[in-house]
Amino acid sequence: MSELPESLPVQAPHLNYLNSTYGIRSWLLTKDHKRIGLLYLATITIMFIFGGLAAFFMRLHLIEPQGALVEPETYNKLFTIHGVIMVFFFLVPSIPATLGNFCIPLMIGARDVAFPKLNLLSWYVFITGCSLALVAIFSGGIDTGWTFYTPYSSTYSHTAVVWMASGIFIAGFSSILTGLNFVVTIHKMRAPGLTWFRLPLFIWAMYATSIIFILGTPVIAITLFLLGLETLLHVGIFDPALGGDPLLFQHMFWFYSHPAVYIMILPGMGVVSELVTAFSRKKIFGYAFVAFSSMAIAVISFIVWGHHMFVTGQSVYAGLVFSVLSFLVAIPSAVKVFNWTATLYKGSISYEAPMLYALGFIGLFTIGGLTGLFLASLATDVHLNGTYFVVAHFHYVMVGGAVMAYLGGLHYWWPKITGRMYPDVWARIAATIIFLGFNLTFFPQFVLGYMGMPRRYAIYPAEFQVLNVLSSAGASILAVGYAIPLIYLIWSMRYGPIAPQNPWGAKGLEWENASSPPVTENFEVMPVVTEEAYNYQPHNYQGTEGAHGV
Amino acid sequence: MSDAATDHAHPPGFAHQFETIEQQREAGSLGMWVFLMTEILFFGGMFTAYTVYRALHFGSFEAGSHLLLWKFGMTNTAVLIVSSLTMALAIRSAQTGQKKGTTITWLILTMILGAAFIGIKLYFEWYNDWKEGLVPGLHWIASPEHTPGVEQFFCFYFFMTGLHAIHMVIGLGILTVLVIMTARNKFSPEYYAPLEISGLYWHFVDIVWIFLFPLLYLIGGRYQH
Amino acid sequence: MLMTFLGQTGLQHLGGAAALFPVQPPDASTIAGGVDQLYYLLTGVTVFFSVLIFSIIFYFMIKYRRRAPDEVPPETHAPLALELAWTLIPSAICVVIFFWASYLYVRNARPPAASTEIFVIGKQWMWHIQHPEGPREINELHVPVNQPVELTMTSQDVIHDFYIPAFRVKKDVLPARYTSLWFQATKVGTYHIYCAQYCGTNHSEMIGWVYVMSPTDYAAWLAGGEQNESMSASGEHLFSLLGCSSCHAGAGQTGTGPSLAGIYGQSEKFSDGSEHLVDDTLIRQAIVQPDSVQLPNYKNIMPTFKGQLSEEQMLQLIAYVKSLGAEERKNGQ
Amino acid sequence: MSDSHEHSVGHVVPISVYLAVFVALLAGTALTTGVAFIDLGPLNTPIALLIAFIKMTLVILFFMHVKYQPGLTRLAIICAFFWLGIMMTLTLSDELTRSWEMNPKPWSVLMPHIPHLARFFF
Repeated sequence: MSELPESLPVQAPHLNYLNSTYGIRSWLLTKDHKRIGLLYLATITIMFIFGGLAAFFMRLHLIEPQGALVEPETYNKLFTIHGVIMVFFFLVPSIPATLGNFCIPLMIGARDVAFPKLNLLSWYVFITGCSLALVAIFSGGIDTGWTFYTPYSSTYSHTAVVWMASGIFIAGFSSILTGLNFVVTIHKMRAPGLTWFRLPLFIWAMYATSIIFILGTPVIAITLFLLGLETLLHVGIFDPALGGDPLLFQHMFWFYSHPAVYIMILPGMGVVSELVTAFSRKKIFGYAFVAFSSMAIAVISFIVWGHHMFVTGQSVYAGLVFSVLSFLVAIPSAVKVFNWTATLYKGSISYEAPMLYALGFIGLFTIGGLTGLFLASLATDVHLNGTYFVVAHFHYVMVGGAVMAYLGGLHYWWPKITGRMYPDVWARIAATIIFLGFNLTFFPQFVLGYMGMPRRYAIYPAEFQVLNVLSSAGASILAVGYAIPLIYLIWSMRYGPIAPQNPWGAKGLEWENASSPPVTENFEVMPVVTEEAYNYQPHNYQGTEGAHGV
Repeated sequence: MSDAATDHAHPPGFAHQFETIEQQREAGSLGMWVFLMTEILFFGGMFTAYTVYRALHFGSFEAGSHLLLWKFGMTNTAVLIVSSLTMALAIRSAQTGQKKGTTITWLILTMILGAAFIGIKLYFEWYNDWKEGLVPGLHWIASPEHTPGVEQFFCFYFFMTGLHAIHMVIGLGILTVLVIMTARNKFSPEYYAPLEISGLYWHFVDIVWIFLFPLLYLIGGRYQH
Repeated sequence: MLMTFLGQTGLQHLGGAAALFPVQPPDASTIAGGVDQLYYLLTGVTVFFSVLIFSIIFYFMIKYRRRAPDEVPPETHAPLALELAWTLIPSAICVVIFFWASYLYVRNARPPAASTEIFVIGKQWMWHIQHPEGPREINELHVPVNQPVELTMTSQDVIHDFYIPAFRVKKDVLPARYTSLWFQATKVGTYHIYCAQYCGTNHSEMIGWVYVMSPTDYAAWLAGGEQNESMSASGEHLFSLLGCSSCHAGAGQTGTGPSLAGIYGQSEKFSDGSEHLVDDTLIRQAIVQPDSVQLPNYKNIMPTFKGQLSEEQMLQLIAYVKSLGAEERKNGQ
Repeated sequence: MSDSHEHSVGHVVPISVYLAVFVALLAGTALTTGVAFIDLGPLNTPIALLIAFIKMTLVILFFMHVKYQPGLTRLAIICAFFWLGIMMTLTLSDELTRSWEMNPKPWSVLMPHIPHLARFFF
């Protein structure tokens, strides 16, 4: 797969979802889940570039203790924009709305999602939210931090808080509709024979994610709604000067926003389960444990939010409760890491780019997850909360975890999505650069945090400069790493060699039963499933049933 | 709906992505229930904030509640319960294949009751509150009776009943569409899923009010007055 | 406990290089040592498991690399015992960490009875600090070494956070509420104060210094500089100036309002039947929103003082009410 | 799919059941209002909420046909209320315990609050 074509490729021969109809209308009015996935892909890529630029300028600014680039006011807007865009407009929809939309019906053997029109509507809702966010950014920006803590956001900040809050409010409904669609699709649209325990683990992960979408997102919606009303009407909901409680805002905010972290990482875990099995040609180690740990994470993620508030004046008793609950979530995460690692055992491992991303994910997520223990522990959290340690921790999870998995998944399914191969050599180089650049960017931040450097500081004491410069150097490497795939993936859409139906020799309905790219309603012949997922050892199949007590 | 027109082998209203009409019906029903889960948490966020402040400022919430007109609250509860019954009967009428006129009658009756609810709310309650300066943020007249705590209660009163009223208005819109669809013979005993899932929504809005009535109008009982 | 040992020895070896390239904040309070030990344990756990996972992955990557394109690897089974082991062992580690961390946290959450109370007001973007003896400072905090100090903190506007890394203490500073933190400095020196909760444009300039002084230096510092009356004395003046004393008479007398002598720290039953602890926040609430703090047998006639008092005056009144309590308790015994 | 039409029609609920539920709901409303005029001490709100809960159950089971539907629907409803319960309980676990003193014997701090808490939880 790694050789580049010498000659220009010929057009994809068969009629597929990409060439069945043409024109801008056929895309903007499409009800095809695959095209909608691509609409999302384009949208979130644009948002990623905005968020990435903000991050780049921040790191550039922090090269000097007194700030190298901008005024503190602008710096505050940069980190707010970076946070809001990356969290609500890139990471939350990243894997679910693009890869999830594209793959779920293909992987469960359905013609489409259950409600195709609703699916298209959710994209329109999403771009409406994106537009409002961009209006907020270009009409003076917003400087509250992505957490919108009151009373700063409601009373003291004179920036575009209401615009941004409405943007997130509206984008939230897109998440809800997507989650609703996925839950119904996974429940009701599976191919004959595809029982719950034959589902690919990506589907389990997306199901768990959808549950968080459905149960968490409405709460952030109502919270931001109340915040907007308080800002506009000056009534006392969260502002203590008017009789409100600012910590109630934090409770309601984190009730969604902590599970939102799992909206980002759970789909990544699902992708990695697919990649690790496909590139080691092994059945996943402990299928039931990996599947149930996704569900466990979805549930537990809702009862740990108070660990964001250990030093906020939250009751000591509540702190103890939230601390013990926070440790709970470490267990299913650990189970997943161990099972992925054990899947490699006696495998036949190849190192195409998606696998490099997957292995990078496992390593970085391990570090990200373990450093979470520092923040779940009450005594150490008191010291580390609000410092760069937290920044490093969640970037290890969200960038080292979610973004690595997103890129891995995008490379893995790219031949299926576009019908073209990308240059694997470049892809491997990019994956390596991203891994190295990422670690150089964020590892120094753990040390900075332990030394006490608070986050969201536009200027900082001189003793932190060495580590900050290291981090900024890493960020520039990371930026190069992200630019390379952007270039060759776009290049490959036109010039890449034609992809075979199953370039990786992977199992799964999307590889074995659908062409690359698939036809409009996915399958020429509707598939019937007769075996477990990841059945890479078919001759041994008889002996595997119930190996782990399913 | 255009998908259905292309495939005459299937009953009307059948969408191409499904295998059977039954699968489609189950998917529609599950979809609505999942949406109602979202709604429960959406209103739930508001109820949580309400519960916290009610617990912290109980006296003020009690005083604020006693400024509300419980008779209209009770009347509106009854109005919504009747409208739930008429909605259920409208669905039953389509389900058992009665004349479309019967279904439309029940639907329109439901709409009238829904509109009556909003009318009572708007004219006898909100308008009255406005005159008395009990609208926080827009028209609030502070007095020894109208303390900041009472103001906070009225914030929640307006947010919660307002959010509920928005849902009612959306429900009326849906009912209008249903009347038109019924008039155009879209429904039959085989296919009445839009009616059924809209009914779920309407009953849900009713349930929200069933809780709002005691929680807003009857805080601390009414026996002292 | 092996982890702690490994962690500590590891860090001590690093200590030599620390002068050139600091990786650790100064350790200058009684709390810091315990937090650091837990930190080393956690670092040990993190390093151990990360190295474990990385090594296994690298080993498998090399050992089980694909040797032929059509290779079909043998099947392996997931033994239940292994799954249980890597579920239960991390759980056990988590339980140990939880109890250790919570023990430290609960211990560090309670100031010793003998603490000196110092008041902190955060505002965009500076720290006002007032000592009970009278001296005020901005962005500087002078404290005696080896003596417990409790900070009672409030904010005039948004949420701030008072953070002294060298002491490993941090607490949000909220408007209309009083939070507290305490520490006992162990080393004379100068240490950073940061605001660790984002509070607006100049958040990163809301920083300052703690000066830990020997007791004699501290006494000299208190004696020098500007001389103000003590906070409770200021509070007492305000108490009569605002007319509070006309209703809230002294102990033993009956007034229009309840006597405040000895009320601080007590649990009071309100007229709606609920019971509340009289703490700083409740006194503040009684001043700005008196109708929400109604004691039985008293009429709801107290006017609100909302907007009429600065946060500093509020703290002085609270200090005065507290001092009434102290005298009452002394007299009682 | 014509042979499965019978199945796809769904359960037809007798009108008598609808009417019975309707009467029960109206009676519940009257009862809620009536009880508010009787001094039951701390029990007023719990009773009002209990009646509301029963009314909700009736609407869900009969008007919304959950009685005749697969367990999945019930699971969805229970999940939603369970999550709402999580949000309320854990938020209140902070809001209502903030002023409690730290005590070496947490139980002795908790005990006197229990009647007070019970009142606000319902």
